[in-house]
Amino acid sequence: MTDKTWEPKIIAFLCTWCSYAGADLAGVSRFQYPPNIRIVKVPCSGRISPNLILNALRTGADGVLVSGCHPGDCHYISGNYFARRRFALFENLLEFIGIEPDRVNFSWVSASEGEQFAEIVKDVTARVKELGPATHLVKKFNEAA
Amino acid sequence: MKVYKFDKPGLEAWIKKWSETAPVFYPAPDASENCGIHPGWGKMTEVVLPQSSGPAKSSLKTFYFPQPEVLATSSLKKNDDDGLLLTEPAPVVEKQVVFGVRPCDGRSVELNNLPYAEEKLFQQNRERTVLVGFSCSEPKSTCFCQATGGSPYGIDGLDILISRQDDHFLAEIITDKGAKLAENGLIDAGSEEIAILEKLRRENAGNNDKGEKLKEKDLSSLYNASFWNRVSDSCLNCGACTFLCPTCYCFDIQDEVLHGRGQRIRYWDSCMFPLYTLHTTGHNPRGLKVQRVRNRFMHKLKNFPDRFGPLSCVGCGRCVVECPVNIDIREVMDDLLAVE
Amino acid sequence: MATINSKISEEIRALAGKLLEEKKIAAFLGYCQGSLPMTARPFVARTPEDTDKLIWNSFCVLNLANYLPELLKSLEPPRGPRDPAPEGPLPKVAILATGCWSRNIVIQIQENQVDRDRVVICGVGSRGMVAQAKVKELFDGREILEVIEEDHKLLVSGNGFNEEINRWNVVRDNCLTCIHPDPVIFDIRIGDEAGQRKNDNRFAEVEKIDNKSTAERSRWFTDEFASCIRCYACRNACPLCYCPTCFVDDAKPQWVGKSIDQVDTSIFHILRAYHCAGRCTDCGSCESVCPMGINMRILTKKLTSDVLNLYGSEAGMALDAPLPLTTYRQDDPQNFIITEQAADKEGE
Amino acid sequence: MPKGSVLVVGGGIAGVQAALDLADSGFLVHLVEKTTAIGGRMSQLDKTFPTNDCSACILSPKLVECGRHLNINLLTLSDLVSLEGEPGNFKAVVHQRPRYVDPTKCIACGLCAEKCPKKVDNEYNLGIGKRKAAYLSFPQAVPLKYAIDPDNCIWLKKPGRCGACAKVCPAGAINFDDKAVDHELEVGSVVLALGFSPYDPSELDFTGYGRLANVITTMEFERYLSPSGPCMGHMERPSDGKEPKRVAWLQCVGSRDINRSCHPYCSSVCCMFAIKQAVIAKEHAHGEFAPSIFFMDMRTHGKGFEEYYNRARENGVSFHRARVHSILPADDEGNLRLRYVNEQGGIEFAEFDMVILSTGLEVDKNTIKLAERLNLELDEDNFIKTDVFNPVATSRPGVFVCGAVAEPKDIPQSVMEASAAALEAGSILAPARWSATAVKEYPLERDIHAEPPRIGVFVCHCGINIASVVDVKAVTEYARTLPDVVFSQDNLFTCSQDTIDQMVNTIKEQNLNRVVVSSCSPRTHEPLFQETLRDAGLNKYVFEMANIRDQDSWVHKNEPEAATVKAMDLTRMAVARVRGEEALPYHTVKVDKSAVVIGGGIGGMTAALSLAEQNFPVTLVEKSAQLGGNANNLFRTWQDDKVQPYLAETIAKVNNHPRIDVQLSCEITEAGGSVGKFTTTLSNGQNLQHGVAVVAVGGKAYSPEGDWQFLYGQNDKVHTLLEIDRMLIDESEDFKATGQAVFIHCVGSRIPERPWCSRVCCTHAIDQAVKLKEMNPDMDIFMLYRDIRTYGQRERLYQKARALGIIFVRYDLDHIPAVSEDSGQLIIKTHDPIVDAEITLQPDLLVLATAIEPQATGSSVAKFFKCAIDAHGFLLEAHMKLRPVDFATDGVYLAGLCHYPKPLEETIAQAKAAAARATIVLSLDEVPAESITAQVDPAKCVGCGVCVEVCAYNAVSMDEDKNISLVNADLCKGCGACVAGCRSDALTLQNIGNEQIMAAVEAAFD
Repeated sequence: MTDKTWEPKIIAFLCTWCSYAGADLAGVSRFQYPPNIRIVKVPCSGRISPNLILNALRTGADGVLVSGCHPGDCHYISGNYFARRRFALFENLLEFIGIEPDRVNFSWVSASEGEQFAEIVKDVTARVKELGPATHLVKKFNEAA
Repeated sequence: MKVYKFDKPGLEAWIKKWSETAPVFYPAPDASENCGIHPGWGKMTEVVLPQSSGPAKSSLKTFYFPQPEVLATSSLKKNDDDGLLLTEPAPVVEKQVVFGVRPCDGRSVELNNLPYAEEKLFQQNRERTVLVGFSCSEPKSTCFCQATGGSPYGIDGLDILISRQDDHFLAEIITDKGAKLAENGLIDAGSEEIAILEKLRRENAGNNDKGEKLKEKDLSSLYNASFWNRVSDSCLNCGACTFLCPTCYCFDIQDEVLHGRGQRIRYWDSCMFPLYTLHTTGHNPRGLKVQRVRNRFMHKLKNFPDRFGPLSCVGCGRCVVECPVNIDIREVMDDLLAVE
Repeated sequence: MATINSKISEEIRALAGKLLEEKKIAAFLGYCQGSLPMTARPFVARTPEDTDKLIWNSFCVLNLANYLPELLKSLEPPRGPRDPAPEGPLPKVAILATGCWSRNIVIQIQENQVDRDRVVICGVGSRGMVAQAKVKELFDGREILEVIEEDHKLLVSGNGFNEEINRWNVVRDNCLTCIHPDPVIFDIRIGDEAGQRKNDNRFAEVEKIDNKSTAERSRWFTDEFASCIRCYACRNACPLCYCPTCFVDDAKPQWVGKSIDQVDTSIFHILRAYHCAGRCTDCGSCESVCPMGINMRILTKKLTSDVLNLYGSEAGMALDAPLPLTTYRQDDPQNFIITEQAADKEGE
Repeated sequence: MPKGSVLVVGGGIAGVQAALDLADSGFLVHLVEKTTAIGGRMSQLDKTFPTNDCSACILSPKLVECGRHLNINLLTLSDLVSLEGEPGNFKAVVHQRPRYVDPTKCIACGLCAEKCPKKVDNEYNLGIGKRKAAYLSFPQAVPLKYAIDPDNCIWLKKPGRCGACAKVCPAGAINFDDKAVDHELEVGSVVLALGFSPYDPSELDFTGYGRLANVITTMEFERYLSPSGPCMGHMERPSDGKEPKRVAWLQCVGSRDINRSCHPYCSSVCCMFAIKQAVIAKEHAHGEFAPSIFFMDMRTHGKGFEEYYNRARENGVSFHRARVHSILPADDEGNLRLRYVNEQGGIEFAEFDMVILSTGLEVDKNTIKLAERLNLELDEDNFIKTDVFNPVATSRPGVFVCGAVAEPKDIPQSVMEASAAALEAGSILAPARWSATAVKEYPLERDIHAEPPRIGVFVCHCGINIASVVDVKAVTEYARTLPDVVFSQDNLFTCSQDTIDQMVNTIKEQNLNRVVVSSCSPRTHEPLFQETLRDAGLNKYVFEMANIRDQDSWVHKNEPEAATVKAMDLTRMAVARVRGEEALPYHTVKVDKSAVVIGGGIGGMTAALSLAEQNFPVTLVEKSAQLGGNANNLFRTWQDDKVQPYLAETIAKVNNHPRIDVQLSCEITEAGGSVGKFTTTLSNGQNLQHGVAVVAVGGKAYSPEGDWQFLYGQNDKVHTLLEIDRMLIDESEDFKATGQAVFIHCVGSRIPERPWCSRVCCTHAIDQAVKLKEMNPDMDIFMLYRDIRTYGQRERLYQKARALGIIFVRYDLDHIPAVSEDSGQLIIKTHDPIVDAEITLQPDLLVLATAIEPQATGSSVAKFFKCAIDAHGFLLEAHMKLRPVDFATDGVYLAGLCHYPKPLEETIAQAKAAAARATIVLSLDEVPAESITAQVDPAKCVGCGVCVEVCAYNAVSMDEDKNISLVNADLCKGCGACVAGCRSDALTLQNIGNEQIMAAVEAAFD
């Protein structure tokens, strides 16, 4: 559907304590995954608001991944529980207005799940590639103006 | 002034031809026709003649102050040619035609021209836009153009005015810009027809009584009138009135940055918004709703006329109809006149 | 002939007059007659004399709770940032409240915008408010000059026409699907209870969109919101929007551009709706006030449906019920989490 | 003066905890670990019960902290050889074996292991799978340094033969000439945290272990489950790698067994261990999975355990009360056939794909040798012998013990004891606090507030780890073109000492005021570089890392161009992020060096004394008019130690201690503040300023009612355990005439209203029965029980009771004993499952082992200190596993029955642990607080209170007067939940604000 040279860019917000550590473990274990993600380290998945996800899309992300600790493992006790509610509603809303469900993804990855992290990145990258470049909610300057 | 006569198919054929040389905009009957850049207006593919009365949903000002309007661009990259420099965009000269404009809206361009006589972008847009008006044979109950000095047959600001007669249409060519849309082979109207038109214009001439009376009033008594509280009590502080108003012309400027490039853009602002007058110190001289509501009306009905002459209102009635809480400028005018 | 609404209007006038006369309240927040057909204007009666103007009819579409926080604040003595809190009880406000309005007042109380002790909630059962737009549509451009309301019909007249229409046929969509027409909290009751309104599918309008394909939804969304002029009437008419600075007005950080750029406008509407998640009572004010006729209410309705389905909660039903985004359960649904989807699949 | 240093032996979780507590409270710690890395048994676990926490996730931060601690001298590959001297002044000799890898040079790139040709069994994975002779025991190992195993290294066996590792090591870290060293250490006290060994079931031939491939142990299965284990977390059975569907766990293998293994004790943890594995395995399984657990008594006696057990049953784990006779091959495909006897004595068979042996815990044979060398007494089970009333004291003064080496126990109990041991070890050295420790000094910090950003970028080759994939030079060149970047440089190893020194100079010379390092992970290296910034006079928070190794070169080995582009992107994102960062204050709070202890029972008094003996003033607040709490009604411990003399002695010590102010008939009416600075108001009007608080408000006996009343309060022959104890204390003669006594267990426990096991009652009841039998050998005694839970060495008491002829009859919730009376004669009818018939008893005495409930005051005290309580009203610790005496609120600690039912010795240990944790705060002049905290913009805040609700630390509150929220920076942990929750964007997280995150995202797109 798109030319072969197109590669999506995916913004991944990872919590420091579990998912970022899981991404590190994927590295330590040399699990290979596609080079399309750009990781932004945040303290907790509970730090990520829908605003930031929309901002990533607006800025041009073809895909977004938000990943935190598994329920019960949150370093900050309950951050991921609040996040889970925010994301559940937000994801549905995005779908409702016609954003493809695979554009914005949420996962739980623990510090020991290096392989799982690599698998998720492979999976998300493949899904976003399938969708093609993001077109909705992507801000563009009107160059003619 | 040239006046041409058309039957309906003739008129439609004439209008259709315009779109061969320039985009022709017209009041979109519903959102699906929306052209996107100018909400409420569609880009004409098929000719749709306006109904007999009432202004378009959106006002004309989007063609003079489009939002966004780029004032300057720059690059944030050190090594780019325009790195860290502000560059003005090339002037936009492409012609456009707006069709189906009511005389009240046409007049709003003239009123806006008073404060913006030297505003480059406004003038640039004015230069490139041809306004084709459509007179109002049956004004709506919420129309009050005459009370503000306008007329349903007024030609102020328009380049062409089309009037519907029983079974034909008359097109008055008002300006040179308008004349450029005229072409060979059009049929001149007869003097009898022109006489009817002039009679209608005479009989429906506007006055500015209320405006003149208000000009004579003492500002401080108006300022402290007690009814302001009542009016503002129901106000929501939304900008519907100002954004629909053809004569409101306030704007704000913001820098937007994307991928290392910056744009300085101009977009509509509203004196109804608390942020409108918020100072960087945190002080807000119009921090209260009543102050903002009062300002809006005082500006339109008193301060603007004091400075430029006419009221800053063309009586289109959009704010009356669309105000979510039915604040009615006609009542406010009466309230002001009643102040002792 | 006295209609239901005229009786309620009478009752309102009598009550407001009494409360003001006895100085139990400083202001009564209600409605007065508007200047156009099918309009009622929010109105603050501050003296017993003002109360003559109070009315109640099917055109009271704007949620009065919207005014409550600011009105209460305006009645407090002026106070500088370093001044001590005023002593003694502060002036009270009485407010009319239907089902959804009362639920918004509950949220305002929960979110510290309204002091329960300072409001006298006058509950009115809602019979459903009329959508002006629906009536106008029936007359297809002919200008309506007068509308007289009877209990079950509207008598609509204009130049050369005089027609009778069934009131229920032009009631707003949100009211048609409302199951809580009676106030959930009130101090004084006005008129009769509206009673339980049955509705087989409250979320049919949401499902209609849900059932579209992704591409169709995207197209629908773009079209629906294309004519937005960013006047923010929807936001300002909302009793839940009380941030001192809305994110759209923020310059630091700049979440969105301020003009009518389609992306920025979309983000405004998405976030406006999201901010109402778990708080919106589907009062319909946003939709009713939009000068461009945009149905942004469908977005909050979608969230309302999700909050109910996922967390079993409805906004503002009780003062002690936590707002859904300020609480959680350990076993909240999480099938949208891709790692859980994988686990689910493996489990199958 | 005593020595200000302590020797901790054993680098498992207990040793690590003890070391951290001691080092944090002002002592130099020598931590001796026999393997290459600390972490111990816990690091081998996949998940931990009852929370199913990932073991590595929760353990790893502690290990890193331990490894980086300025005052912990980590000695790996080391053993304690000898210990001479006396408390306060020991001389220890520690023998350290060579690592053959220079830890100061090793960058943990793993090339040595990759190239090493020698494969050996991986003992970390319990022999499942292989590792190399050059190896790292596990990915999160601390120190993160490779080692060479001399028993298997080809070069070390025959120098000159291989040396592949030395050839590939980019850092030149391989040192085949490394030699063993003997360290002579002067220490003031010693903590032994020697851990346990899993019982080796090879000698139990009926299990088939070692012969049948699909019979494995629980520890082995744990490695199969672990994502970092040999199967990457995919459940496989050893014989054919197939996923097992029918799995059986056999309990008590090598425990509660006097016939075969000679381990009469209960290993305490295996029941929960097995249930957890069954639950987790079910989650791992694809499709149908049938776990079965074969057990004698189900011992789920800890906090949250019983509910876990109930959930497991509901979720399809089946439980069989049966001892398995033998495991035989069922076919040629590796399936297994179990032969077992059901409760009624019938023989049954069942087939399984795999059988897991719940092997018990035993003392390592090296521990026994060490105990001999150190002259420590062992008990009859070879555990290190301790004092009942000081459960961490050994027979040798100055030498303390913690963890499973003193008795089988779970992780939280070990952690509690570790802290308690740290307290004891530190307490005798209190005068020498801070005498042996090092303090770091920094130059004066430059004020960069008004300066435009001058960013320096350091890009690391990491030997060839990054440079072999990413074009580091190109990234460095590129970085120079970025806005505000005034300097960029590439380094072979940015973390090497010489580069660090050079970076300090560069920062000064180039006048940098923001720094980016593009290298490895901030999780391991950010502290090091932040330290470098401080050494160069910069604030440590104007720093960012771009992770171009772990998250780039290592994961995109085959795409060098894309990896280079990504490295540029990541660097640009870090530059964008650092540009908006500002210097943050290093928040501290000055400590009020005194404590408030709430509750005057044994827990509260122990905590108070522990603190007062270190010279910290304590106010002890007791609600009632006397000290002692529940201990006032306890007769003896299960080890036959009388409680009353000990209690009297403790009360006297408390009353006479000059630093303890006892407030009786007094309660707390208000409390505020945070760690280091609390203000508490007492009901007598007194206002206290204190740095820490210990909550030990106790529990109370459930008063029987409803189905569980059993005529209590109606028939004077019915008593509770505590009432009998009272009579025993009063030396009542009543029991001489008692012909028959019946005990009913679990009265009010383990039922839906009170789903917890009250932990102490089985032991207490059996001990009481034994005492009655001793007083009156003719008495017939029946114990009506559900599961006997005499965990650990209490099992010996159960054996003794049976030997004395006490009869045990099981009941279940479908057959609750029925108690009635006829003319004052008690009649008890109960169902005996062995004969499957109803039996009738007519006792002279009925004793009810009633549940233990939390005190209602617990929740109000918790509220004052903003601490959490659980669903049942017990106080909720910060973390079930690793922070068992802390609250999520710093500076407040808990001990005793308010936490969960527990026996006296455990309360004492927990109280000492609480005191140890409190000592860390009190020994400091000021405590650090989080620097990255949330801030409120009052102009944007509308006061809706969402932030207050979502803050897990009660750090956000409402200023009710102004109706805006306030963040207490001392309590804030910087998670940002409030920031994301705020609709008005009124809250921001400093340096991780929306603007910085948005800048980073924007920068990802050039």
